[in-house]
Amino acid sequence: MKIKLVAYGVARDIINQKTIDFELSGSTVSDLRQALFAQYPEFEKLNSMRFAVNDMYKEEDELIQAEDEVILIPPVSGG
Amino acid sequence: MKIKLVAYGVARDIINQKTIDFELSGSTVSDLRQALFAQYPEFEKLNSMRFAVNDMYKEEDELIQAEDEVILIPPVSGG
Amino acid sequence: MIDIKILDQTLDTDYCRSFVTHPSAGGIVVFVGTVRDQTQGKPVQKLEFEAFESMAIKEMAKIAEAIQEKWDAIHVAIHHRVGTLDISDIAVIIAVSTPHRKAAFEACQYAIDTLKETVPIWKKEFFDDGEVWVAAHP
Amino acid sequence: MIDIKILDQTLDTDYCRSFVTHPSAGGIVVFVGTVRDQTQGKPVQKLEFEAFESMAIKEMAKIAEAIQEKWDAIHVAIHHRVGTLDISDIAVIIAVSTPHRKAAFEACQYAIDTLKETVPIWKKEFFDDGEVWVAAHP
Repeated sequence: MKIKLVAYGVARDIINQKTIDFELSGSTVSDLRQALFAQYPEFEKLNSMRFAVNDMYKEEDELIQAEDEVILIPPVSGG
Repeated sequence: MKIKLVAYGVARDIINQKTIDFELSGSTVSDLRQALFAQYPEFEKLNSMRFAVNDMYKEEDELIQAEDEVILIPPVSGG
Repeated sequence: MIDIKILDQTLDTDYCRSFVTHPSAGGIVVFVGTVRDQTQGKPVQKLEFEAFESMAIKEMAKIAEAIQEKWDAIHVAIHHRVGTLDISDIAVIIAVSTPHRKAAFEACQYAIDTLKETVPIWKKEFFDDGEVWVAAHP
Repeated sequence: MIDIKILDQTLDTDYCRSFVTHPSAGGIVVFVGTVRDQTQGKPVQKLEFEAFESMAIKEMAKIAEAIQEKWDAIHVAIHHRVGTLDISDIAVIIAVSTPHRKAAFEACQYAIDTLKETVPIWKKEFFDDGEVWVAAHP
């Protein structure tokens, strides 16, 4: 399925744009992580990468829907 | 010897004035405490009573000089 | 009450202190995070903060609610700055009022520790010779 | 730097925050003590603070110096109000800046705990039916 990815911080630098359409063959956050890291190996070097949908963090085994906008959340550093 | 006592807070209420001249027969803070408490038994009811000379707390065994102005410091409650 | 803001202008310590003031409060603790002039000895020129705002607001509100739940906090204000900041500018303010002061210290410290772990805000440090997303890489 | 004041007018949180701000500070913690509206359920009308000023200033300075020594505090401001205060008025402000934020929380908490034990300032609470020197009697 095709999903939309929105990237912040260093994640935006890695994919070189703020939003991309991404072709995902699996259906979980874990599937997305593997596909994304395969396409952009730079993600492997980060301290962490989390994913959020509808303003909430998603765990590895949670499902992603075709209409979801998935936010790429690299290590946060507020405060 | 004659010393000057200066009282704050509830201590001032107990001796009913801000400063008094006090006749002290002994020479230590401990002697002063005993004489003062004997004359004003209300001091016994306080949570604590400390004494200061030259802006410093004095321990029980420290000496008091004839020219000293001794500050009566009842339980503090700042903050 | 809870006051959560992400602002692109100077943060106001006294506003936050005033917001959390309450007749039943025994203590107010305010944490103010400012921009440091160096990172591990390397001089910092300026910072940029970027937020995923809708989620950042919700994550900050979660922290405030957790504080009210766990420490009986009366009022909580959390303000975070975004955009370009100079050295000594205020990046974040967290103000907490509680019936007893010990709880205010604990709650405020919990809030800043948690904010730094969960709130989607990113800091980029600018050096003489380049720029770095803080905490991104080992 | 250390800024110690006993004032008979409104205390200024932002002044204290500004005083302790420093380019090397990783965290600023400000404690603000305000007048509560009740003591063990009994409504308080107002407060009066009285200080033995010369010694109170010195004891507050000792606290600030101890903080600089033990927690590497950069700047410390301790302001205490005297005179008549209404509910929610600020009685005390303690602001501390340190290189790392954890130390600022610990140092600020130490400062208010110690101030309440050692600084010769006395608080009288006024109730509907009388007045009491706080903490004087068991």
